Amino acid sequence: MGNSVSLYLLSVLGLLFQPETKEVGQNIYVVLAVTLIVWLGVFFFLLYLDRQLKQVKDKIDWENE
Amino acid sequence: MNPRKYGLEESVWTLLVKSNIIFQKDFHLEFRTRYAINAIILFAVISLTAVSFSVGPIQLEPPIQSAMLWVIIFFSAMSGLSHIFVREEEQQTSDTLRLVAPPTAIFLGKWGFNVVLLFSLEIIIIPLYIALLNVEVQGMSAFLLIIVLGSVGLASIGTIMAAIVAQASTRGALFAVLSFPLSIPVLRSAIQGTWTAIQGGGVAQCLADIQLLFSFTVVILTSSILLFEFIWRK
Amino acid sequence: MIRIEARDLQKQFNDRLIFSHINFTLQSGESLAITGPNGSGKTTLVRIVSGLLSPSGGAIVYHIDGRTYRPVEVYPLIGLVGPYLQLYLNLTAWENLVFFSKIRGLTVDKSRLRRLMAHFGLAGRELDLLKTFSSGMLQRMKYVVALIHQPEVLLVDEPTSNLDEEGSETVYQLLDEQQQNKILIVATNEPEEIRFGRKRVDVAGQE
Amino acid sequence: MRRDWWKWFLGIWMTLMILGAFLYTPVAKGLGETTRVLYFHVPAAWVATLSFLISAVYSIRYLQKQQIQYDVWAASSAQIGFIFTILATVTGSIWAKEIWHSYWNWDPRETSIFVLLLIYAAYFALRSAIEDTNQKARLAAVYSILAFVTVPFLVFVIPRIYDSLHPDPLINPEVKIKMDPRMLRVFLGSLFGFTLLFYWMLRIKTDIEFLKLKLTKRM
Repeated sequence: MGNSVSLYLLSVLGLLFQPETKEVGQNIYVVLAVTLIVWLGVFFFLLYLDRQLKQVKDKIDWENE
Repeated sequence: MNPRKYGLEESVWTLLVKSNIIFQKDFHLEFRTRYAINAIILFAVISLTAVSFSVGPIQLEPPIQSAMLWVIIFFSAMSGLSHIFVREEEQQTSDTLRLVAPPTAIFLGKWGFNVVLLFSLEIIIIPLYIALLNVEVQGMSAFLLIIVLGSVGLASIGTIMAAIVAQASTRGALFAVLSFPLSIPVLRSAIQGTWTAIQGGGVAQCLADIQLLFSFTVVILTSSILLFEFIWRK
Repeated sequence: MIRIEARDLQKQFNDRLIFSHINFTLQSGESLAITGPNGSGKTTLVRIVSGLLSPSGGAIVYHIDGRTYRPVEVYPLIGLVGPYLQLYLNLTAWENLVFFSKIRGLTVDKSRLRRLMAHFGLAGRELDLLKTFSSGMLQRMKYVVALIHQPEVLLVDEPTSNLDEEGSETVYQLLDEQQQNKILIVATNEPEEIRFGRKRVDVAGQE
Repeated sequence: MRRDWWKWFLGIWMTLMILGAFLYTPVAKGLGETTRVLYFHVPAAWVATLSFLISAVYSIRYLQKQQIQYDVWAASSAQIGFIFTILATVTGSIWAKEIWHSYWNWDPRETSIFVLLLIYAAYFALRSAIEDTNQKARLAAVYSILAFVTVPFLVFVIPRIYDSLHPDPLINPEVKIKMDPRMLRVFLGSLFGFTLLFYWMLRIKTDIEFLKLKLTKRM
């Protein structure tokens, strides 16, 4: 489920990211794109950690019973 | 068998008396071994000569002179202030002490020792500093007041950090690493105050720094007294 | 009347369980022998009872005239002799005794201190630095220091370590006196010392 | 999926904040495009201070109750706080390069965040110097509280005495925010997002630590 959402978001970004005319305006989108990528990277990494943690937690609880 | 007979109730007065006894014991021990006093004074003299040697004939500006003085005092303190607690742990006398005296008395006694240690350092190093770096102190009264307040502040932080470091296994530079961040407010105000005092500022001009130094020391001392028991009791 | 009560004492260092489920009660006039092989936690238990170390689980409580205290609150009642307790080697014997008397809030009773030192065969060595003492003499000195304030509770970890025949004799006599109307706790493996404990606690067997 | 709704909400929320920061908000006078750093640098510094406060609070609770889980919370909060302190310091110095053309000139606000960095470094140096977990927890707790007691002297007192280069047109000393409403909306949103992110990272860290404790059955 998570992966499809991120794909969708990235594609929207792609549309947005048309070659701009003005030199200066274009820079801000670069920064925006970088920031978004960093954020999405962090976000999905945390989700990945969260899921792994859940598996380990269930495994331990299962073993401790 | 009422508890009072056993001295179970500690009044503030008995605490002060006991901290004085501990202070005398440590002073006596130090007088015999002179380990801490040697470390601290030698370090100060070495760093001062290194500074004046490298500066050579150039006349330093007051802000640099002031910063130089406090750098020397701080790092000399770091070489000697931890000894008071580390020695007790290394010679296994700390448990004996735990059994005979209440923590607050121990902290106050050791704090007193460190304050006197720093003062004895300054008595030697400040005249040398004024001579070697050819410092003309116009506002002498403010200068001395700030030296005293700054030293008491450093001694307070140094004592509580020494108690922590004594419990850690790997000591080495840990004492300076722990003490430096907490000493920054003291160092910053002391340097600023000393600088104004050197340029002729009276107590009024350095009031902001004096107030900060004083209130910082009071805050650190009270929290140290409250927290020391948690460090001292295993 | 003093009563020491250990309730389900447990001690653990990081993941190593030293001992658990230790229970005993001791009243004035009773004595306890703590036995167990080397490194089984005898010393740890002694340190917990004396308040030098806090237990990981359970509690150690002192009942005095109906009121309860933690060990750290009753340190003036406790005397401890142990290999891990050193005296101030750079001070003379007398300076040590003066310090320990004063810090305990006692007046420096010269004659009594001198008698105590003589009793433990240290007569005439009052003004010598402790670092010049042999290990046997240091052990005797520890007894002198532990007895300055006539402790209600005397804990001894390996009573006769480093002591010669004559020294051990003095110590056994002291242990006898202590258990008449006060509390004595001895941690040892020596068979003839275990007899000093009417009650027994074996630290190893507490799994 | 039900339990984790707030995580997905955070994901979308922060994405909106980032978009808002770059597309929606105007620029402050004199700072030009660099104002946009505000929405990330200040929340990072806020989280750094917040985590320090949480660490100190749990340290106090550990000293009172002597239960290991409080130490776990204190240490984990400090660890996450350390990351954000580094972030705040770096973003701050990049911003300083842009505006005052120097990465570091010991402006009082820079000094304060840097001291926080030193305190965290000392805190972890202390923790690694002690083996016994109880002793480590106890001494680390004491240091964290003492450090916390000195923070007011660092953060509030020192910047006030000396003139500060820090751009105060947005947040002046009385912390009255004179910002354009749109900027304010995105700033507060980002602040909330960062705090939620901090909480999430903290939860993951503490869950891991508690599992480790459970493995060694010391809980």
